[in-house]
Amino acid sequence: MFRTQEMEINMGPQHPSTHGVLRLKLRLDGERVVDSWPVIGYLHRGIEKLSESKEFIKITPFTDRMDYVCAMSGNLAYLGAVEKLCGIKVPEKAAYIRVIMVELNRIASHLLWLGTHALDIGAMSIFLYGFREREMILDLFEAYCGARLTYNAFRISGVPADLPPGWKEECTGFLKLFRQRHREYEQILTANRIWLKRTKDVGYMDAEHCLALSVTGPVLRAAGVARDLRKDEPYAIYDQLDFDIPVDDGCDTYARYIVRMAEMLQSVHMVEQCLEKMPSEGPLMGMKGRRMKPRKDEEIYFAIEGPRGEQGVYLISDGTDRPYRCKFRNSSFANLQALAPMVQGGLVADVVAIIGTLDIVLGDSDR
Amino acid sequence: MKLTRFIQKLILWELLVGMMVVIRNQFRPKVTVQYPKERIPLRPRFRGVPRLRYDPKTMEELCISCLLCEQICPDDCIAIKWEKAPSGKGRVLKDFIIDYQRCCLCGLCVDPCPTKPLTAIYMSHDYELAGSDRLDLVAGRTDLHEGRTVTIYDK
Amino acid sequence: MGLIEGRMHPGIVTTTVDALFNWARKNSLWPMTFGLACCAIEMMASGASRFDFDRLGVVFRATPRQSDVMIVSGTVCEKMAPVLKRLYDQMPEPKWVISMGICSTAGGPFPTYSVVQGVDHLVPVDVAVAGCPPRPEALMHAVLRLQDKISEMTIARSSSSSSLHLRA
Amino acid sequence: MPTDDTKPPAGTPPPRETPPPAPKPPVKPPDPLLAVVSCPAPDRLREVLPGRVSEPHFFAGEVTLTVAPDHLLEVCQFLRHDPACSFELLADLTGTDFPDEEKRFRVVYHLASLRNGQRLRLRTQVGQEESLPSVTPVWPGANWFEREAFDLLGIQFDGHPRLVRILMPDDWVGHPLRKDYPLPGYPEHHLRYRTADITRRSYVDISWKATGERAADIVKKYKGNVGAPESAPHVPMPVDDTNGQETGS
Repeated sequence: MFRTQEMEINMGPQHPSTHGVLRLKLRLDGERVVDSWPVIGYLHRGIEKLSESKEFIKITPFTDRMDYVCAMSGNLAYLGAVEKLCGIKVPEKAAYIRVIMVELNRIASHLLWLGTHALDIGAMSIFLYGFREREMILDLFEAYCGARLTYNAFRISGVPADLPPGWKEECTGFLKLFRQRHREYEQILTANRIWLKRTKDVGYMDAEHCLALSVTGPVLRAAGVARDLRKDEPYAIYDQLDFDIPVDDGCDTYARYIVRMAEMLQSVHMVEQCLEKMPSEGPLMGMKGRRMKPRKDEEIYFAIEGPRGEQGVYLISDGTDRPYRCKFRNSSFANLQALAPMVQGGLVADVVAIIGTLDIVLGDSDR
Repeated sequence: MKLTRFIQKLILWELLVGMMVVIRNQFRPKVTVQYPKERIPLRPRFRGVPRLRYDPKTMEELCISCLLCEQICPDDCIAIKWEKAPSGKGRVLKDFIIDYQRCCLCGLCVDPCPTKPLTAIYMSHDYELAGSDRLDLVAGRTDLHEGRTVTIYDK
Repeated sequence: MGLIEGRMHPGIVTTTVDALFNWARKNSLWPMTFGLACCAIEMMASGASRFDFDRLGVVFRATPRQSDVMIVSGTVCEKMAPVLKRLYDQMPEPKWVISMGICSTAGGPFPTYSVVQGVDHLVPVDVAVAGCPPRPEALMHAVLRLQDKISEMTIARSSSSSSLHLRA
Repeated sequence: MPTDDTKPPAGTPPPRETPPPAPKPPVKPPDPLLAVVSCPAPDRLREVLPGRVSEPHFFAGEVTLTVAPDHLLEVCQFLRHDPACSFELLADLTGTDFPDEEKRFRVVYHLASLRNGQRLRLRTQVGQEESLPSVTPVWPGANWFEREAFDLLGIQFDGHPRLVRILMPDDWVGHPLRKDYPLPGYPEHHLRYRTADITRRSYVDISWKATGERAADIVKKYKGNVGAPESAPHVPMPVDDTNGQETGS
């Protein structure tokens, strides 16, 4: 009767809904996606090669620029690896400050995800609201470390400065406000029938496939696996905090939305605890001087739970103050592998929702 | 229970709730900053581009040409030229150039600066950095002390 | 290029038309959403609630065919360079380029094998902004500066071969 | 497969029959970084597949096993499916270039077990002309990691579904992460656009020629020499020839 022909279309690398310079080749049969082929590397800046020629202390600014939506956790992962390699202890107060910053940045990152994801699906107002609250967090960061996006807020063995006066009160005020606003986001989206239609059963991927494809983070947790490095391999002071791991077994875009929304509240809870428990006095840096001598020919892998999943750093030392090899295992790179199986068989309009739900940052995946 | 849910579904309850949120936000104080007219007050620790400063009392050069900032700069954007002081002790700063085209505003150069209590190099609050050419963004010693000349709009 | 550009000698007609054209052009600068890296997040922030870019007549368009200005925000890599050039070529004249951030201005902190050391090797840059990333106000400042530059444009014939000429 | 609780179920790690091998006599004072950690994987491997892997190396609480490329796939299959090891997640796969060694590339596999809460690093050496078996049959997620190792280091993986470049353009020459590849790259390898010479401080160096003036003035004088937009050579737009070549996965 009717002859149909498969069509190939090309999304990106400059496309308003690809969240960066992701290029996606799709083979379509009508509106169904038959096959897809993500092409990345449009933001490959050679940070790993560059790091090999820099001293350990100089690499921190580059870690800001990989996962630029959550630069604090990039800093923490890298510095944690260096501290593990050299056996440096971080003072307790500095660890608290680090956790406060990372958790606040996780909220900011999830807010940006919420805004852009909802904007892609068609909810405009949540984008404006999410960015309004995100700006408050950025103000807090600006007050602490002086930058809005690329913080370079930590140093090896500690943090460079104490919280400025009045910061705690401002932060507490923000957290109180954020709980209210979080309820508003839920009122707009969670039961909204358009949102449900666009997200339910879209981008299905169960736990077995997630693990096989090295997918971590909220995508894995939305498939029912309570994998969170903050609980499983506690670093910094996470073992002293009381928090839950939000898990959902929907395995779809909606479940990931539920998980990330719950994670924001958990982060608020964690920051509140940190502000309460943080020692008021104490050293901020664990070591003096800048020269460090790691043991020769040793390798280290240190991973933290970033907002997108396991964020690891693999270092090989050659006994000098520069790494011989510095590899960043970033969660977006691994999570992007799940994109092709997720979009396969779905509608082309859902591709946008799936890109959003993976919460990819291309700087993170391309390095 | 089932009836309430049916009615809720019929009258588009959750859309109404969402719309209420939007209406409520109409009456919240505005967050938009009318930029050229009003400016956001910067926090004291804000990191704009790095600049040099004189000793506020004697108005002499604070920088002692120790080259620590040049060494720690991850982008190699600082270049310092110095000479031996005529007295034979210490150094005299001849020129100091920061290439704002390369500077990533990380603030690492301020950490090791040995002049205390005021560091010779500091992160200024300058953020309006547009130049009509990329070469406008190279700052010499004069620029570093006095600030680059930038048109400030306040219409 | 329009029909009347570069046809008349400078005079009273051209100055009046210039004033009209430049007023219209500078108050509806539609940039293309060309977010590449970190600066793109700040560009989004300047379009969002706190720094409402629409106040300056800057409305982000998702296609090069409808946009006047390209804000290159982020690191331009060798793999991205042909795409950038193609998108620039697709934009209608007159067009301008704002290079936001040091990565696109000069390669920034990445002097590596895969980074184009400055987008001015690919497209002519009108305003270059330093900062990594620049604050949203800095981007707005760059737009205001570009508006200044536009207000000095003329349609009159000039001595140079280029018909669209900047008197400044 | 994965269960809801990440804590190991009671009795899942088998009781260890032999104590862990004694570490090398520690230098004094004993370094806490070299402490021996408990990990069932080396013992299980010694039991079931004797002679395939080296003695474990401990550093900072991490366990490293070295395996020859011939036994790699066998060991990986075992580690993935053995209930006492059960490394479901391939967290990372990467290579490093050691140009002075006989077998040039060192490839590491970072494995993680959710069930047992363990981590393990597998290490193997491979020469420039040799190839490694791909572990994509064991962990399909190794696909992109192996493509990345191939792209940046030039390591060949046998049995990979589609070993093509992932980060660099398809027509790129050379493997940038090798130690003999210069950081700014080879000018002739920048195929699409030859940008101005990538040298550090090019503008700063110029401005040394006259000190004391404003840098902008200095730069303006030398503007013609430094690849300013006017003087940049016009390069024709190349055709996007990658379009349509690599469809299908």
